[in-house]
Parts: sequence; C-alpha cells; structure tokens
Amino acid sequence: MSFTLLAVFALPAISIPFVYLTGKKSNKAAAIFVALIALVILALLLTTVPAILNNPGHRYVESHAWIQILNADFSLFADGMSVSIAIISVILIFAAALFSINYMEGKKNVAVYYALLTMLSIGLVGVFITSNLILFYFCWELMLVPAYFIVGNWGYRDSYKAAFKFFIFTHAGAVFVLLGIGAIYWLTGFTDMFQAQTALLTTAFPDVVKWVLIALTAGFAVKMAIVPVHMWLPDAHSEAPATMSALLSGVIISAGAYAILRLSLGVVFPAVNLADPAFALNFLHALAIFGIISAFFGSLIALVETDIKRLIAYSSIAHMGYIMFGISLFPSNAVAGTAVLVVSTTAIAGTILHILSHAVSKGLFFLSAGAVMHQTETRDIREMGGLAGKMPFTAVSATIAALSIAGAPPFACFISEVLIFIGAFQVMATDSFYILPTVLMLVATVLSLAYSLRFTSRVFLGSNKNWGEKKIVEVPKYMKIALAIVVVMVIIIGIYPTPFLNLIQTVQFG
Amino acid sequence: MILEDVSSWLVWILPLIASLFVPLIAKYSAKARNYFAVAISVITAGLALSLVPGVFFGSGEATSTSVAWITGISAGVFIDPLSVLFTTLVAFFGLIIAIYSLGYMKGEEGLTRYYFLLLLFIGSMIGLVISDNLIQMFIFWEMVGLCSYALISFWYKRPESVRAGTKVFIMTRIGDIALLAAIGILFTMFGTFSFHGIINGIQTAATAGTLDTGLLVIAAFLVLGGAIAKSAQLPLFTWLYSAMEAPTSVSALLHAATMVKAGIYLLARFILIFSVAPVLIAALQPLWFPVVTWIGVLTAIIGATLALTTTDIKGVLAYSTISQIGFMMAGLGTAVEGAASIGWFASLFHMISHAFFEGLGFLLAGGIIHAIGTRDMRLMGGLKKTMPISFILMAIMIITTSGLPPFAAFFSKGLIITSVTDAGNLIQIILLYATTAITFAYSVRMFSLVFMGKESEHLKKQHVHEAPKVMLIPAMILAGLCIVWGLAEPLVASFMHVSLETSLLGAFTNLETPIFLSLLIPTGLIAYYSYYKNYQGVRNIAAGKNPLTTILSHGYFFDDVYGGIARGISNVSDGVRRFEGMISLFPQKFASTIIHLANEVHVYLDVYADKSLDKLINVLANKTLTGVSKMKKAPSTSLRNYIAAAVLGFILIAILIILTIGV
Amino acid sequence: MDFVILSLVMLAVGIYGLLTNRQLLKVFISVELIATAATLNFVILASAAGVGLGEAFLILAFSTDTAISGVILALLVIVAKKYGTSDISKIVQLIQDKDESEVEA
Amino acid sequence: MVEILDISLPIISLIISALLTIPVFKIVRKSSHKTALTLGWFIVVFIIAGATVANLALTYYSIANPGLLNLTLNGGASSIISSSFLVDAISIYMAIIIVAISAVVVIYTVFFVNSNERPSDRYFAIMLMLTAALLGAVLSGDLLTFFIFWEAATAAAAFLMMYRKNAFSLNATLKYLVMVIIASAFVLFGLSIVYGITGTLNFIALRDALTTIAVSDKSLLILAFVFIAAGYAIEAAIVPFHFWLPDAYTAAPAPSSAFLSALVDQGSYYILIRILLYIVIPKGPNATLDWTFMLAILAALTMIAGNIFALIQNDVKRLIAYICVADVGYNLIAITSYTSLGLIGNLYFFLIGGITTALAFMVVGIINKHGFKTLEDFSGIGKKLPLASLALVIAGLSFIGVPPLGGFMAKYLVFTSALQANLSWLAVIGVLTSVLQAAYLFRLIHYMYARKSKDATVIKESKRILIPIFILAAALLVLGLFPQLVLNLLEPATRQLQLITPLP
Repeated sequence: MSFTLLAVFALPAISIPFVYLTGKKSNKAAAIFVALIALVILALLLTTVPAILNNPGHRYVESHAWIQILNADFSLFADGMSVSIAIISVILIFAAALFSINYMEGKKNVAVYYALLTMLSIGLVGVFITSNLILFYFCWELMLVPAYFIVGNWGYRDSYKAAFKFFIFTHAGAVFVLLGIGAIYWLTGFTDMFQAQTALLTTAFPDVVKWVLIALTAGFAVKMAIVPVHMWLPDAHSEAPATMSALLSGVIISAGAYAILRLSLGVVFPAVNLADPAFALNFLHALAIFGIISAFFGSLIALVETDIKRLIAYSSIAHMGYIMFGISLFPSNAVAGTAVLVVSTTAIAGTILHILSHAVSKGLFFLSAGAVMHQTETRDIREMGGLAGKMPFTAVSATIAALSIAGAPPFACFISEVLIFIGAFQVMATDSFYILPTVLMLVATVLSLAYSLRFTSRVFLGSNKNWGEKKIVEVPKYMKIALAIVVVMVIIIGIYPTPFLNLIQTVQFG
Repeated sequence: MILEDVSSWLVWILPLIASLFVPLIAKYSAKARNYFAVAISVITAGLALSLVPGVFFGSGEATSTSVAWITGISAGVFIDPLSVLFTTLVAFFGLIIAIYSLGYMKGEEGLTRYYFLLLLFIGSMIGLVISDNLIQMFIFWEMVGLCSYALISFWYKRPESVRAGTKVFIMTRIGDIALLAAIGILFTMFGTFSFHGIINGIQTAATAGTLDTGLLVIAAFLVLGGAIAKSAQLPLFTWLYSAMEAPTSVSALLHAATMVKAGIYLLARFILIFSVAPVLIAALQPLWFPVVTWIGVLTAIIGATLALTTTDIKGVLAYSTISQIGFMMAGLGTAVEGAASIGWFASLFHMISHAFFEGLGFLLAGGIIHAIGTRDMRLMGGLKKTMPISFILMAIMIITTSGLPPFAAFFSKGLIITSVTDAGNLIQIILLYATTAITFAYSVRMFSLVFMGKESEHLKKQHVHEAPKVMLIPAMILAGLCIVWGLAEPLVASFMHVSLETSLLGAFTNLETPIFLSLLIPTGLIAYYSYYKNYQGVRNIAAGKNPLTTILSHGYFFDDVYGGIARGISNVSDGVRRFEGMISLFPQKFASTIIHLANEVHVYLDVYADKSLDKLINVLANKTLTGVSKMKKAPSTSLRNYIAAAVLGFILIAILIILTIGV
Repeated sequence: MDFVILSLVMLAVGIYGLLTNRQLLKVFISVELIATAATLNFVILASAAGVGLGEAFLILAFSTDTAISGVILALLVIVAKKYGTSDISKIVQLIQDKDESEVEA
Repeated sequence: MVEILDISLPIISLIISALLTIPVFKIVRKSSHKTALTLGWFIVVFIIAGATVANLALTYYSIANPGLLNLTLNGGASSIISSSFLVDAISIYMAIIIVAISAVVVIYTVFFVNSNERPSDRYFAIMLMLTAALLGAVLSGDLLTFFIFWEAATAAAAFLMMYRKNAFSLNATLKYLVMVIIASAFVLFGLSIVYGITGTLNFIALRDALTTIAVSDKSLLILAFVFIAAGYAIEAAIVPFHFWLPDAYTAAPAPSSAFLSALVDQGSYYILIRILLYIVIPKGPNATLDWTFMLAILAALTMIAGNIFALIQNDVKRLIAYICVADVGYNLIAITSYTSLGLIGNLYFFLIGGITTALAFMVVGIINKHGFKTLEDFSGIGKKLPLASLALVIAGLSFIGVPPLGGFMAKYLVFTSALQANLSWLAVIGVLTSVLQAAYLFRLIHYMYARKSKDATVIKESKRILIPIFILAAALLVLGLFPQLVLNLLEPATRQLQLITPLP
C-alpha cells in the first residue's frame, strides 16, 4: 500500500484554502506556494519512474477503496505515457506560477486566481494518472471549471464570452465521454480501464462497442479542438491570460490526445478491432483525415491571422492535427485478439513525444506572447516589430518557441515530428491509404514554418516607429525565470529526449 | 586512432558547445568574445586536419563510432574520405571567415549573436557531413538552414533581410521535407537510420534479389529534392540571390563551404550508398542520373545568364555559385559508378575549387562594399587605383572562375566537362560549353565594371580605401590556393581513394581543352570591349526591350511564379479565415434559433393553444350539448390551460400505455 | 354494477366541468364530483366484495375530503373577500392588474 | 424488532413540536436573544426528530438481513384495511434525508429575516407539520395511508406557498391547489378501481394480488393505472403536468421554495418508485403492466421541455424552478430503466437534487432580498455578494453534473442505468439536455461574473445565513467525492428490490 499518487491528488486539494489565504496577503507568496506544490508533485511523480521502468508490467499502480457499489476504486497508476505527460504538465504549472508573480501583479482577486490554479493542477495532473474511468471523468471536468473562471476573470477583452464558449463546447464533448464511460461500465461491470479493456474483448454487444469508440473519440476530439469542433479554441486561447493559455494549449488540449490514445484506442479499440477489423481500420483512416484537415486549417489561418494570440491558437489546432494524424497510425493489425498490446511503434512513440514537445513549445510560445502583450499592451502583430532590440530575452524565447513549433531542430517538436513521419512511412508500407495523408502532412510542415517565421519577423524583427514614446522594456525577473525554465525544457527534449522516450517505450495499452 | 576518435567527435561538438559560451564571454569583454570565436575556429580546423592523415593513409573504407542517443537512434561519426574532405573544408573556411569577420564586422551591433550563430553554423555543417546516420544528419541539415536563416536576417531591423531570411528558410524547407520523406522510406525498408546499416541492407537485399528498387528510386528522387533546395538548383534556386542580404562574411561561408554545399554532400553521399548494388544503379540509370545532370546543366546556364545581367556585385557572385553548383550537379549526374566515376570526383574537386574562388570573390566583394557602402556595380568603377590589392586578387578570382589554366577551376571544371562529354548527350555538352563561355563573360563584366573605367560620381564623393589587413590576409590565402589548388588534383584523388584515368597533364592534352579555351576568348573579348571600352553593341541589346532581357530581368520568372503561389496560399488562407469566421458564428446562431423556437413554443402554449382549446371545446360543446350549456368564450387564463394540459396529459398517458401493451 | 356506471358518469361530468368552468367554486365542485365518484366506487366495490368495511373507507375518504375542502374553501373565502368574486377570469384579471401595479411600484 | 411506536415516534414528535412552536415563539418573542433562542428550539426539535429516525433506522438494521416490514396500526397481523406502515431501506433513507434537509432549511428560515417576509411562528409550525406529513407518507404501508399523509402535506405546502399573501403567491397557490385536488381526485378514483379489482390497498398485498389478476380485469386495471399515474404525474410535475410548478415556486418565498423543491418534490418521486417499481412491475414473469415506454416518453418530454423552457427564462428563480422540472425528467430515466443501478441512481438523485435545488432557492432567496430578480439584475452579483454567488455557482455546477459535485455522480448513475436498460436514446437525450443545462446555467454565471453591475452600491453580506447554505454546498462536495457514504444506505434497497422480482 503506497500513497505516492494519492498525495499528488491530496496535496493540492488540501492546499487550496491555504493558497487562498496566502494570496490574500501577498501575490508573490501565493505564486511561490503554488510553484512549491508543483515541485513537490514533480518529485512525487519522479519517484514512480524507477518502478515504471523496472516493474514487469511497466506500470506503477496504487488503489484505494472508493465506491464499492459501483465497483469503482480510487485506482491510480502511472505508466510511461501518463507519467511523462504529467511531469511536463507539472513543469508548465510551475513555470506558469512563477510567470504569474509579475504577470498578475496589481490585478484583482489574485488569491482566488491562485486557488483556482491549484485546483486546476489537481485535474491537470490527475487526468493522466487515474485508471478509474469515473475518477478520470472527475479530473477531466476539473480541468474545465477552474479554467473557465481563470479565462473569464483574468482574461482580455470579452473573456467571459470566450470562456463560455470554451465551457459549453468542451462540456458537450465531455458528456459524450460520460456516455462512453457509462456504456463501458454497463458492458463490462468495470470502471477500471484496464479491467474493462480485457472484459470488452469478450463483450456480447460488439456493435455497441463501436458506438462507444465513436462517442469517446468524438468527445475527446472536442477537447483536442479538431476541426470542425475547434471553434472554442481560438477564442478561449486568445482571450485567456497568458499563463492560462500556456496551460490550455500546452496541457489541456493534449489531455484530449492522451485520452484518445489511452481510452479510445487503448481500451475500446481492441474490442472493435476484434469484432470488425474493417471498421477499425476505417476508423483510424477517418482520424487521419480529420488530422490533416485540422493541420491545414490551423496552419492556413495562422498564416494570415494578425492577432498575436489567435495566431498561436490556430497553430495549436494545426498541431493537434499532427497529433491526431500520429494517433491514427495506431497499429491496428497488431491488436486483434490480444489483450495486452505493447506499442513500441515509432509513430505512437513519436505521437506521445509530440504531445510532450508541443506542450512545452506551445506553453513557451504563449508565455512569450503574454510577455510581449504585457509589455507592449497591444496584440496586433501589424503594430509590432523590432522588439528584438527592446526585449531580447523574450525575443529569443519566442523565437525558440516558434522554431520548435515549426519543427526546426534542435528544438522539441522537431524530433517528435520526425518520429511521427518515420512511423507514417512504416505504416505506409502495409497500408497504402497513408501515402497521400503523409505527403499532405509533410506539406503542412512547410506552412507551419511559414507562419512561425511570419510571427517572429513581424513581432521581433524589422523596425517599428509605432512605439513612439512608449517605453518598451524587457520583462521582469520572474517572467524571465519562467521563460528560461521552459526554454530549457524545449531544448532538452529537442536534443536529448531519450529519458522521455525510454519511458514512452514502456507503454503497454491494455 | 584514439586521437582520431576524439577529434572526429570534438570537431563538431566543440563549436556547438563553444557557441553557448559566446554570450557568457561577451558579458565580460567584446574583444575576448571575438578572439574566443577565432580560437575555437582554429582548434576546429586543427581537429579537422588531424583527421586527414588517417584517411589519406587509410584504406578508404568508412569507419564509424556511435553512442546511444535517442531511444533506437544512436549518434555517431562516419569517417570516410568524403566526410573528412567536407569537414576539413568547412573547418578551414570557418577559420577564414572568423578571422575575416574581425575586420569586416567591426563595430556592428549584435556581434554576440553573430559569433554565436557563426560557431553554431560551422558546428552544424561539420555535424551534417560527419553524421553516421540519417536522423542526426537531418537534424544538422535543418540546423544549417536555421543558422543561415538567422544569419541572413542578421540585420533584423532591415525588412529586406528579414524577408530574405524567411524566404531562404521556407524554400529550403520544401527540400527538407522531401529529404525527410526519403529518410522515412529508407527506414521503413531497412529498419535503420545509419549509413552502414542502409548499405548493408541494400547489399543483403540485392544479393537476395529482394531489393525494392522502385521504392528506392522514389527515395533517390526525394533525396534529390532535398539537395536541390539546399544547393539552390533549378527550380528552387531563387533563394540564394535573396540571401545576399546577409553580411558578406556570412555569404562567403554560405557559398564556399556550408549550406549550398550540403546538397552536393548529400548527393555524393547517396551516390556512394546507392552504388553498392549494381541492380540499384541500373534502376537509377534510366531516369535519376539524367535528371540530375539535366538539372545541373540547366541551372548552370540559367545561373550564368542571370549573372550576366544583375547589377549587384554580390548578385553576380550568387548567380555564379548557382551556376557552378550546376556544374557539380551535372558531374554527379554522370557518376553511375559511384566513387569510381570521374564525375563524382570531379564534382567534389570542383566543389573545393569553387569554395576557394567563390570565397575569395565574396571576401573581396565584402571589402569593396565595406569601403564604398553599396552593392550596386553601376555606382562603382575605377577601383583599380584605390584598391590595388583587391584588384589583383579579383583578377585571380575571375581567372579561376572562368576556368583558365592553370588555376584550380581549369582542372576541376575540365574534369566535369570530360565526364559529361563521356556520358551525356550533345545538348548537355553544348549547354555546358556555353555556360563556361558566359561565365567568362560575366566575370569580365563584373571585373570591368568594378575596377576598370572611370570613377563614378558616387565614388568621387567619398574616400575609398583598401580593405584592412585582417580582411586581406584571408583573401590572399584563398587566392594562393586558387592558383595552386589545381596541381593538387592527384593528391586529392589519392586522398579520396579514387583512381583517375586522366592525369594532370591530360587536362591539357585532351580534346575538351581547345574547345574550352577557344570559346573563352571571343566571349571574353566581347565582354571586355563592351564594358571596359564602352562599346555599345551589347549594352544596347541589354538595355533594349526584347524577350531576352525581359526573361533575364525577371530571373526566368521563377520568383514571379513563387510569388504567385505564395499569394495564392495567402488568398486561400484568407478565404479559410473568412469561412472560419462564418462557421464560428454557427453555434451562436444555432443557440439563438433554439431560444427563439422555445420562445415560440411558450407563446404558442400561452396564447394559441388556449385559443385552439377553446375552439375545440366550443365545437364539442355545440355539437353535443347544444342548449344545455350556455358557454361563452372561455376565459383566457393560464389556470385553464393548466387544467386542460392535465387532462390532455392524462389522455397522453392513456395513449402511451395502450401503445405499449397494444390493447 | 349500476353504481359503478354512475360513478363513471360522475367522473365524466367532473372532468367536463374541470375543462369548461371558470367559476372557481364550480371547478371545486367538479373535483368534488370526481372524489365522490371515487368514494362511491369504494363503498360499492367493498360491499360487492363482501369485505364489509366500506364504511371505514367512506369515513376516511370523507374526512380527508373534508380537510382538503376546508382548505380550498378557506382559500376561496380569502379570494372572494380580497377580490369580490370567484370567477377565475376576473380574479386573474384582477391579479394581473395588481401584479402590474406591483411591478410598477 | 421494529415496533409501530418506532415508526410513529418521529412523526408524532414532529407534530408535537409543531404544536409547541407557537407557544414557544410567544415566549421567545420578548427575549432579546430572539434568533439564538429560536435556533436553539429548532435544534432541539430536530435533534429529537433525528434521534427518533436514527432509532428507527438502527432498530431496522439490527435485524439480520432485513426485508420489507409491514406493520399495521393495531399491531396485529396485516389486516386488509387497517392503516399500515412499511419499513424498508428506501423508506428509511427517505426519512433520513427528509429530516436532514428539513433541518437545514428550517435553520435557513430562521436566519431569513426580512421586514416584510419575516417568517412567523405559524410558518415554522407548518414547516414542521409538513415534515411530519412527509415522514408519514414515506413510511406508509398502503396507498390510502399514503394518500392521507400526502393530502396533509399538500395542504401544508399550500399554506407555505401563499405565505406572502400577495397577488403573485395567491395566484400560484390557487393554481397549485386546483392542480393538486384534481390530482387527488384522479388518484382517488384510480384507487377505487384498484380496490375494486384486488380488494386491497396494502402495498405488498396489492402487488401479490396484481400478479394473479384475471385477464378480464386487465383493461380496468389499465384505466386505474392511468388515473393514478396521471394523478401522481401532476404532483411530480412531469411534463405536460408541470405548469403549476414554476408559478408556485416562483411565487413562494425562498424558504418555501427550498422546502417544497427539496422535500415535497422528492416525496412525489418516492410514490412513483413505490407504485411503479414495487407494485406495478413492468417486466419479468410476474409482470403486470409494461409502463416503461410511457415513462420513457414522459421522461424525454420532461427533460427537453424543462430545459428548453429554463433556457428562455429571464427570472432567475423561475429558471431554477424549471430546473426542478428538468430534474424530474432525469429521475424518470432512472425509474424507467428498472434496474438496481437505476434505483440507486434515483434515490441518490433525490438527495442530490433536493440539496441542489434547496441550495439554489436559498441563495436566490438571499439575492432576491436585495432586489435582484432577473438575469440583468444579476449582473455583477459575483462581486457584490461573493460568497452567496459562490454557493449558487456550486449549485449550478452540480445541476450541470460537473464533478466532483454530487450532481455528476447522480447523472452518471442515471445515464448508465439507462444504457443498461437498452434505453440509449434516452441517455443521449439526457446528456444533450444537460449540455443545454450547462448553457443556461453558464449564462447565469456569465451574468453574475462577466457583466458589470449597474449600480455601485456595496452590499454587506450577512454571514450567518450562509451557514446553512454552505452546509448544503459542502454536502454536495462531500457526497460527490464520497458517494459511498450514501450509497451504502441504498445498497440494501437494491437487494430488497431483488427480493421481489429478479432484475436484469
């Protein structure tokens, strides 16, 4: 009996009131409090890593009694995929907290902000480390509510409206997830995803399982903001405060990708594949098509968007397209009839790594953009330019983020994109459907470079007389530290992703 | 061997790591920063040189060492003549440019960034050529693009620089994705990224007869795509001219040793890999090799003609590079026997001579621009007097460029022409000869415009001075090499472990040389007379409005097409955004429709349902109870509605139950 | 059996009354009609079944009926006192007027 | 062994306290610590009531493997006509939540001090009476006893509603009463037919009799069922019988609305469960009448209509009243599904729905007191009354079904049970309408936080009235996180249901 992962839940939960009280006294103290919580969570998560690498099932498991009548335990687990995404999330929370010290200075109700941030961190980390479906849904929605209020209350312009859109869309997605989870419980009597996976293979209603797969995937796709259910994302991401945009784009939408891999494909898909392989294959192809549409849609709009944050938001849509494409390379033929599926394919490893690298890169991107907006008080890139001389540090970090998003080495997204493409070529060898999608995705990378460069050149390069007598200075200390932390992460993942890949390679679905 | 192992790693890691220290050192002293960069370049060059003996006296077989890096991919170095050749060249040029920059970049803003990127650039390029696997190579391949982007937009306040940098990065990216696709195919086929692994895979499959040559041909074309974009070949050559916005020192490095040479390296490397299986070469022979040659030949002539018309001194050099690399491509296109073919060696040999004379050209051009502050040749003239050393060096440069004996390019270009004559068809040969002739013409033109004639009005206003020593010495070294390098041909051949049928003397005696030289003389004369003696004939053609000048002034319309494509994409994007704006209103409209409907229903229930209920009751009452009840119009009350609803609901329940049990 | 039919007729009349009447008192009487029909049923069926406890039902039913009727009548009295009528339409009209005046106030 | 005294003690104690309340208030009124003393009195009353209910529960569960205990008033063997009580897991559960919620609402009422809406001694007496009547209703063992207690409860409810005595509340009460008497008339008529067919009204005897009913009587039974169903549908405010509810709850003072929505509503679902699941079983070898289709349609109608009409409301209190209507629909899904999971879900939903609506009405009552009624009025409330708004947000999130609040677990159970019963379409309608719920509740939250308030007056929040409110809010959170606390109580209920008929 161990309590490591339970502590990951309990620590922020218990801390919420104290964070609030601290926030009443001092903005800085509360931020540091939240950052410390993040650090402790990080440490707790790291302690599970040896067990994951060495245990025979490559999984660290922990279970506590919860709702016996529903056969639901408070069962927590960490495997290569979940722990690595959770670690990245915690790092982003840490950076966001530090960033807030300067960013939230002088704003109203900061105590509530930090309390909400702490609450958010429960959901953000929890969603990755639960194996109980009900608990998963708990965390899934717990990401949503604090995010709603943070976006609404401390955002820009018409932020509550954006938050409203965000909530309604993602909640609408979530209820389908709820239906799917309920159906899994009905079909198997289990609420633990791993038990359910095995039980689903022998279900008496294979047709229902198909619908479960579709419902779950559709629900998660809303969170991922896959076109055509992306409409909430540009508004929410652009109106949110910078820290929240970073978390939204970095982690929350990635949670959708994680959930598709873990639940749709990890739990439900094997049963579907067993019952109807043709349908399963078509399903994966459909995911690929949606991925391509998103990638192009997002990239093209990012190419002409003039609002600094909307540009980045659309690039998130594009990158979710990449991830969706990567997910669609899930090995379909390897699954049939087997309960345990060891996914070491390049594509899936690349996809998971891309979730990580996109999280840090996009987090950095939004934080940098937030810094720019904070210092210049404008958000139209047509009015910017020449900031590299005035804010060199931010310029470097934003450029690194942009280049990483564009998939340029030695930054994070490059290696993962390469792995996805390599994986795509591998899959192409057996499934000729993927030829055209892969080519199109390759073309989309050029577009991503184009909008990234457009961003840096419009914002930081060139010269601008618009600033007039407005004095633009470099960001203050803590913002710098926060940016530096994420920059380091971006470069580490870019140059030496091996620790993460080692973890990811141990992932077993089922 | 231990020394070699260490230096083969250090030679690329050192500049990369050192680049990170540049900002730190810059905090203390700007001077220390500059000398630090130079010192690192020196060490790098030394390390690169230390690799040479091993290869020179070795067997010519490739050796590689690797360490675990990313899961499933190891990082390693691949030592063979080809990689060491490039490593040495890059390291050497890094050193030259680092020294040159001391003078050229003096007093510029943002030098910390400059030296940081310079070292990163050198390290990346060496990393590219020395990698033992495709992923590592691809990373450096991209990093080279990245560094060149950053260096070309070095003067970030100038919008042209930024635009040029962006253009370079995006255009080369197009090639990069082709290369990535090729890597994907190769990995799928052989399950490995390493060169050794791929070579073994090809050999094994070829002996087993299971080699999928069709797929490999596709991969080869994709590799070619990567090389085309990086080496500025047809049809993606336009970026190189835009890249002239970079500081001239960077241009020199870019043209002489890094970036554009990466494509040549890539093709040379892959020809080596492909040549291990005759069956594969046989598959590549009908299409791939001719395409390479054709691209080379066409690029060569297009580049040369464009160099003839541009007024930008660096532009001439840029188009000259495009043209010269076209030559190398043409040579590589004949290398159907891999390292054993003349074409393969000729290209690499020419690559080095080109590095020397083009580097020299840029260094001199840098000095001139430095001195007079413009790149427009029309504003120059008569610099012979004020910049005598540059004048002499430039003379050496144009002689080499044109391929006059006995300077370096004479031998290298001659070899290429020989190889194409052996393998290619007549049109290719004629085009190549024409290109050599035009090369001489534009060289003379540039030389005349810059150094000969009278001083222009522009120059009279300012005090023109010779370049400082720190800039001249590197140029002199290069000039020296231009002169003697041709004689090193046998040495290089044995270094590369290739056996050449033609000897050094053979270059003078074979059939090509007379044709070659006889072509140069008339064109040289025409150029000389038209630009130096101000003979108006050619100038009139050039100034007049005719199809030829239109095509040339538009750079064969390539940039117009690309601009059109970019505009097209931009228009599509605008369209998509408008579409997005439209559909993002959809949820709102949908919601308001629902609310509207609900309201309607509410109103209906409150008003219309009541009225219709009354009517119904009236009908019923009148039909059944006429005279019994004196019903008036029932009052319009909501309570009445409720009661009615209750009774109706009662009926509803009854109907539903009956439906269920089917009574 | 006749009584059962009688009770059904009473029910029908009651429902008809519910639907058509606007006098609150008449609505109330209609309801009472239904209730009485039910009570009648109870008694008749009890005696038909020979249980012999129909009286008990009757008493119970009457008592509850009375209680509720008392409440309703009390309300009616209040309404009548307050508005001077027990006509639903008028009451509602009055109430609406009053509401509006309240809102205005 | 459970004695008849154990059962009647809670009811009697509450009736006595109700009667004592008036003299007690007379004495207290002169004291300077009026509120404290009043509070003390009610704490004592509810401690006694709670103790008696606890006594009942403990006595019942001290029996090994307890079943359905049917006790008649005379203590003898189950006579056909004698008023009888039924004790089982469900009725005990209902008794517990009725006393608990009633206690919280009464405490709220004590603090709900306002010049023109000050609750008087009679108001409290009626509240206690209503609680007693509801306890009697849920503990009753035959339809007639239930009917009598229920009539008493509705009469009391009518008084609570018209407490304000303004035109609004009179109008609403009138509607309520007319609907209720129509309902009772329907029910009574239905019961008379049932009695005619089977000769009994006792729950257990009736069930046994219905399983062996003659085919010729079947159509008569259907008629009876339709009457009873329609009658109780009116009480439970199932669409299309729901019209009275929004009017009544909007017009009533906040404590009344809270009380009615939390308790009287739940009582009406209780009888639906009793009749539909325990007596007129739809499936299995002993099936009497398949009513699931009928109820499924009504459930769908109720969810859709309730939520859509809530969407167009401008008055916040009325909006919450419509949510009560929608909640009926979710409850009906659970009943329709006719599974043990559905039963658990339903009973859990009672509690959560009761707490949530009570909480919402209580908070809205506070806000209304400051003169904010419509959505526009609610602009900027979040800044003016932060704590009350927080409570309303919690209630709203629970309505939507956002974890970790109780509403989520309730909805999860309900939807899962629908899936289990092969009623996926109902589950889909359920989740879609709960998205609609999210839409209008978030519109409310939007108004509360995003809009700027029109006037800049600063309102001092009364702290003590928030105590009962936050008790309920905390209960929502705790029950959401640890539903096992309640589900343990319900677990015997599923076993008892299976005792009667094997469930899928």
